[in-house]
Amino acid sequence: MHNAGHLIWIILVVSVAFGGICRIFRSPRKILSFMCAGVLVVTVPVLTLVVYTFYYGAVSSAGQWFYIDSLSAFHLVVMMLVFCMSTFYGYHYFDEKIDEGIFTTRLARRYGSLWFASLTAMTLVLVSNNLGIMWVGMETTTLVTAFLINLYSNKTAVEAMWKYLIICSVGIAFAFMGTLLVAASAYTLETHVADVLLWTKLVKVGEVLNPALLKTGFVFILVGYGTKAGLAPMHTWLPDAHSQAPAPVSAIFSGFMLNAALYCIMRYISLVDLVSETFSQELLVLFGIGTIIISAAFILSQHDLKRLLAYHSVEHLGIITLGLGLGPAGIFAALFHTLNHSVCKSLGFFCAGRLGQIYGTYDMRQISGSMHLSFLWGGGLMGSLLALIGLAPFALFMSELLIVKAALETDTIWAMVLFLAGSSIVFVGALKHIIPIAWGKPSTDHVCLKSMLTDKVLVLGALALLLMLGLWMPDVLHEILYRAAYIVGGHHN
Amino acid sequence: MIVFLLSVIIIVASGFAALVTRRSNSLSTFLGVGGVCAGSLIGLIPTFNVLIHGSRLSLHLPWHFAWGSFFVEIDPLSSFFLIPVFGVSILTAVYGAGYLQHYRQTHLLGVHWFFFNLLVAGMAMVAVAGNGVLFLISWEVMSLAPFFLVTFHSDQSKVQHAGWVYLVATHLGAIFLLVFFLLMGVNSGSMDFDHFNPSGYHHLSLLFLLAVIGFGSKSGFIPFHVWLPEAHPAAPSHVSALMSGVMIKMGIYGLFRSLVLLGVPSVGWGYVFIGIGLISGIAGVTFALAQHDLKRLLAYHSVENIGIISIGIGIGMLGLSWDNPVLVVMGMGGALLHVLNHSLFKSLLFLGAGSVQHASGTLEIEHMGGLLKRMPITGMTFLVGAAAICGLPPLNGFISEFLIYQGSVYGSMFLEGATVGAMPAVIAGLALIGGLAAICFTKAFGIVFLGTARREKGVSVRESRLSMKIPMLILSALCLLCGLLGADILKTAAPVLNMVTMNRFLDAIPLELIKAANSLRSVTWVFAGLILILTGLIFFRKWLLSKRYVQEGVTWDCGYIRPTSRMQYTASSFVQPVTGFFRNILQTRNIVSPPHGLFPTKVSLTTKTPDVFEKKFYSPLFEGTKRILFGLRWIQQGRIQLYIAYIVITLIILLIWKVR
Amino acid sequence: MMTYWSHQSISPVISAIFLAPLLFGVINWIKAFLSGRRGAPWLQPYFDLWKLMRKSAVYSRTTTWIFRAGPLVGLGAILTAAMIMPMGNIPALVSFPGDFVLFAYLLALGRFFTIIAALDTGSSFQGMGASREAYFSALSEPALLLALTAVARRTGSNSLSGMYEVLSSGSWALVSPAMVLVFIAIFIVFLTENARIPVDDPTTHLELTMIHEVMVLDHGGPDLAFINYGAALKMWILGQLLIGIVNPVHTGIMWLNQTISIVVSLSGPAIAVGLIEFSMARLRLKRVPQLLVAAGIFSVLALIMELR
Amino acid sequence: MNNWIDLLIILLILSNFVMLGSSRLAVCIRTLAIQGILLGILPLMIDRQDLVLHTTLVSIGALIIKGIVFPWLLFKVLRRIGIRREIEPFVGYVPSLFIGLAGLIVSLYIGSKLDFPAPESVADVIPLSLFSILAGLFLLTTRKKALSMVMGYLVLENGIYAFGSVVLNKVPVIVELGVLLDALVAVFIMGIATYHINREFDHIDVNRLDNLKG
Repeated sequence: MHNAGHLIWIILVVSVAFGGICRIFRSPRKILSFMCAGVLVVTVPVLTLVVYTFYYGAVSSAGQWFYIDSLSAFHLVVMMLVFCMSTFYGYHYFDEKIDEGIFTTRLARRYGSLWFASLTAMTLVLVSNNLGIMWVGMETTTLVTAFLINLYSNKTAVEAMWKYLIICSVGIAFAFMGTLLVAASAYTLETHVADVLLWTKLVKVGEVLNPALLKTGFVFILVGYGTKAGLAPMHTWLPDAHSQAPAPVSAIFSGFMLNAALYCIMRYISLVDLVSETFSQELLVLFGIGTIIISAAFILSQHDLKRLLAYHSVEHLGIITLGLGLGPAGIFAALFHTLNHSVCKSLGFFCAGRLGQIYGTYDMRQISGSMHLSFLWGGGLMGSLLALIGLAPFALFMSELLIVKAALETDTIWAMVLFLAGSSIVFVGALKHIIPIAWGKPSTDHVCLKSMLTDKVLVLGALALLLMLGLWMPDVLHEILYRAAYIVGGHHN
Repeated sequence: MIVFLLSVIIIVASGFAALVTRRSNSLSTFLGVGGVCAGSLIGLIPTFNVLIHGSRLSLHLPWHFAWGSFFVEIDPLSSFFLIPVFGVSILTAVYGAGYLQHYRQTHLLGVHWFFFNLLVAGMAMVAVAGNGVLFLISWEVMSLAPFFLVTFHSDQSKVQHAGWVYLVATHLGAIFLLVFFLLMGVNSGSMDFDHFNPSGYHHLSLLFLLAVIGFGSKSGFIPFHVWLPEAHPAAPSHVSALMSGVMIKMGIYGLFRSLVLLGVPSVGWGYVFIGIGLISGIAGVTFALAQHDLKRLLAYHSVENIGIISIGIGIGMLGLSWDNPVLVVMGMGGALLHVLNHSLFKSLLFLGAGSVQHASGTLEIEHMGGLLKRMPITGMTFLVGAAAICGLPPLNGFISEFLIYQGSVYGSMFLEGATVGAMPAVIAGLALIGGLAAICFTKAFGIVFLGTARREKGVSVRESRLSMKIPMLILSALCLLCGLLGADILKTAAPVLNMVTMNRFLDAIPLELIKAANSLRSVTWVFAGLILILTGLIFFRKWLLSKRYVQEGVTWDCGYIRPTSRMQYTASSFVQPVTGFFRNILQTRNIVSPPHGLFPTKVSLTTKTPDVFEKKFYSPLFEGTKRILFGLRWIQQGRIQLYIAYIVITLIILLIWKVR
Repeated sequence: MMTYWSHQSISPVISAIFLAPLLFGVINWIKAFLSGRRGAPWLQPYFDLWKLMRKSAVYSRTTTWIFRAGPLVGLGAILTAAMIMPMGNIPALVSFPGDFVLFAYLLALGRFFTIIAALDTGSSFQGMGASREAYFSALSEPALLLALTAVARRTGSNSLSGMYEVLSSGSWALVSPAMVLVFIAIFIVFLTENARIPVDDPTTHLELTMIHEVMVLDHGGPDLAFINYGAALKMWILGQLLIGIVNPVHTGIMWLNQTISIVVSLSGPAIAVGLIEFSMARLRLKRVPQLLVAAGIFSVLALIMELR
Repeated sequence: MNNWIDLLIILLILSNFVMLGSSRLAVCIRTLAIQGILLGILPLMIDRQDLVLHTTLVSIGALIIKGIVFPWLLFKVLRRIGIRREIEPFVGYVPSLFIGLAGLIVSLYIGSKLDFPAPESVADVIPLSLFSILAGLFLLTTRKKALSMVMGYLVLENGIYAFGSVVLNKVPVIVELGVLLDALVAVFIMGIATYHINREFDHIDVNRLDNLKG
């Protein structure tokens, strides 16, 4: 167990180091290749850890400051999946920009180091047992990724970056306030100062925590991390940032960074549930529903493809949040949905990114006939969007079904009705957008690049994964989700 | 059961094979169609096995998602619906192979066949799914696949719109089903149908309502029918045939299934069905009358026929709740037979429409005319379909309507109390529907196939190829056959009826079935007499004319000197008296450019009859929602200060509300 | 409730087949008599049919086999319908529960083919007639079926033979306001289906105002004979529907029953039609639907009274 | 000692008022510097028996970062951009002061209501921190210049820091330092972002950054 804990250090150090190594290469192509290799290398210890956790239980290290249980292991898997996909996607994504000389070595270096830095930061969030360090990791992701948005400095990108930076910083500041309040709630606890913010400690002594302070803290946490997770009405930065960032970056934003923020909230859910059974549920359901409805409104009226996808992220984060508020079954569903959404949304951004390059715009009114132009990317976008709006047999349908079921089981009928109404509106709206994008006469004479093998593998693989998860859940996944859900909401039982 | 699953696997696998080989259209077509045919033929084996022996085949496999198992079961009810699924699929696939020849230069047919096979497999799985989750997934596959089939001509914005309407309607319907199954599953602790226990449900009527809306939107109950008139004209004809002939019946299957799952219905439910049925039937046929797009017309007729089926179910349900096996046999039996019959003649009609469209390049009835001379087979089979759908003897349409009539006549005769009023209403409704349908199909057949071509294009029309003719011929033969064998077919429905009545009339149902079958047998005798008489008359006239000189001339023109083909009666004018009668419902818009001056050169009249429900209900609803939601857009103006204010306000509200 | 066959059941069919044209002759004779003329001989329709049968045929080039099939199916359907139509208390050749539905649909079959045969000519006049015919019959069908349902309720039998058996054996005891309404409704249907005044005028010469006649303008020779014979037959069997309600004859002696029935079948409709055609003019086309809806309302009223 | 704490608190409150009422960016930055130094001292003043090393470390870190590095960074940005004043905020300076006053009263009220597990001596820090948070948020929502927003953020951060100092003994030093470091990086990046805005738009009026909406 002790040895396994070292792996955490290895992951963190290696990915930081890779970020540094990116700076020594002399051509963008090399850097991109290195990134692919690097991410794969990082995957090895991560997966080892996850497997270890699965078979031998939670792993901790550094005096319990690092800790990996099923919940974090699950998120680590999702994270690595999204990162691997995005990195490999990035390998060809920049082809055109490299040829045009826009994606220079300097930019590539910056891109590479920030990429690994954000990987590190997110890993830090997931592996820390100390709620303070978790916060530090979360804030770091904000800061690191800010420059990824603004990779090619231009007006809108700067604007997006600024909004992202300020809004998320404010949110994260609240989250810190919340962290402090939670720490304060443990004032009766006679522990060593180093242990006071340890989640494992707090979870064990739930009864002695001061309820009022803990609840106040949770509200701060929810609003704070919720800002980062894109819950309405704190989601305002999200469409801007997603639409301006390069596609691989949007993919990790949507595919994982939002989930990381929610992961933080999950940790606090298990704390606050110790003092009040329903306190978190009510708030989460409320936020979930609100988020779904508001995002639905924007999806309906959206004209920008990437913003559309961004609002879909908002919606799905809302769905996950809703699930988190619906008891153990809901949490299970929410976690499952996390995985599905991450894969699906990354795929969506991949395809949108390439289509954007092909058409030279993200304005959906000017994109049509993408299926004719590129069966891979057009079809991939269609597939991912159809999956996103919840069509069976894709996995997102299954997880949404689980959420509805959870709502029925907990008798949260009003939430279920609103959820279904909201998702129907999203369905109607999004479908209206998808159809003309996919079909019709191509609106550009841009010659489509030949799709590379990695691209094909990515798109088809992601779709196949979504399809598989929609029809069959491997026992391993079921077990891991179950355990993770138990960690978040097991106290209800 | 394994055989059945094998057939589904064959169908799906051949679909994938078609997708993979999409670069070669002939190969992928061969694989796709071959797979459907082979798979369906194999699938028919267990189907008939179950239906004949009244047994059940089932299979449980462990499955995580299902809160239960991967549970598939062919019981009599499923097998009854599987027959059209497989049977019509084979015919439409063969037809499709010929139909799509035309597009092999421009389209990737492999993709089409992939989704076609998926649709067939999806329908088969829906019919056997014994688990709520499996049912929902199959249902969604079955609903999603046609979306890609409907949008075969995806470059046309009209088709895109049709695809959108279709998918939205079907998905919104599916949401109700989702809640329906989950609610039952949550109440009974398992999603397997055999664990469902109606006595434990709290909201039976709510469940019933969910089922009606969910399945009704697939079947095309008014007012959930709006997708039908959009999707069918857009789709290739074999797809319309399969959708209209079989897929919408899966909604009916679902209704039957939910009856089984929900237990003994309350009286009100029966009335709901009868009410919906009457409205759908009458409004459906009325709207059909006003259409002059051939397939749109047929689509509305699907609505009408679904209405008839629903009336039958309603009568049966009343019988169930009143413990009256006669009504059950007549109503449910009639409904079941009509399912089968409608799947035959409606696919036949759609295939015919497809041939017509193929040949003349249009679906606009007003532009056609005289096609019978150029397309004798298509014309004849279409006539058979038209007569069958009007319920004319000696074809199958009459048999099922006859049973439903009988049920309602029985009800009107022997039942007491104020509630009986529904029965005469059914009789009147059915009679009216029959009369209007006759108008509609004399119009459709008469204007399209008879007279002379109204446009020059009509002159060059050619009969369609063999692979298209054969399915139509088979279907029309089946229409006649089912008309003559009504009694026997009804008898095979005995296990199905026992199932939907939850075995409550185990003794009475066979008895009543025999009675009903006997009167059907008498009908058959009359049919035989009719056929005999007709044959006799044919020979009689032949004999009369054999010694005479038979001349050909022009049509008597009532003294007018230069009649042209443009002067023929048009479809719109043919139905004008009736559409005038129903003008308040139809709200037909006339676009007239009246004659001017002494020698008017150009005069025109165009009529448009959009769907009232769409125009008056759905569009305003969607627009209203959109407007309200667009109102929310102001929250995102781009002002970062405002954004921060949102965060702060949220926080403060939460603190005040939650913490204080 | 089995189908039953009996030797005496032949008589309604036989009499229908042979006597139907006579009905036309009687009507024409009565009309002429009422207007103070001397009518054609009663057997004139038979002479006409004979003449037509021996003629050769002229077919329009526009037409197809549908045009030729029209008269055949029209006649065939009505001949078949005659098989299930009883004559008073003499049951029909075939009878079974719900046979009146089949009866109505057999009429519809004949009409369907007549209409498409008319459309086959491509003539706008025939199209117009077809349109009207289709429209009016769609409205008359509910009235007919509802009226018969009321009778079924009244008599407790749901086959035509059964109904009329009860009606005639129950004599006038069963006559009630409801039955009067039924009678009126069926009478209107009778007039409509047979294209008589006030719905249609069989003797008009203006194509624009015709309904039934204009549809068969292009038929000649044996085809026209079939049509005319079919029309006569139709009038006969629809007449039976009416007669059955008001004919209470139940002597118990079979040949007497038959004779009286035949006499009444011939004279009843003929007198009624003759009187109406003598005293009324054709309704304006726009009024016809109102008449038919009124028939429907009568049936509904009858049913309501029966269901009470 | 209590008097010292009270003095600090009063000074800090006053500094917030200066932030609210001043239009000159340079003045604001200087005030921030002073605020940072005061906050750096604050933990030391709080009477604690243990953890001297811990407290000292954090105090020194805060002092350096908040009192010296931040102002230096901000001045650097200010010089690069070459503007001096915040022009016409959404809420004028005098009303800002009144609102600040109202905020102060609210903070005091909430602070008195809060049942907070802190020593009597530092109870007043909580209203102060709340007031700082409110002031920071007020600045963030009403000021138009990017730099002013950064400063608003810093005031907010300071407020939270002040709050943290009360529960400081509960938070491990590495966390505290990590937090400080993050704040540092945040300001650094915000500074760069401000610079980018200036370069792309030729101004730093963030209220004119509204291309992305809907």
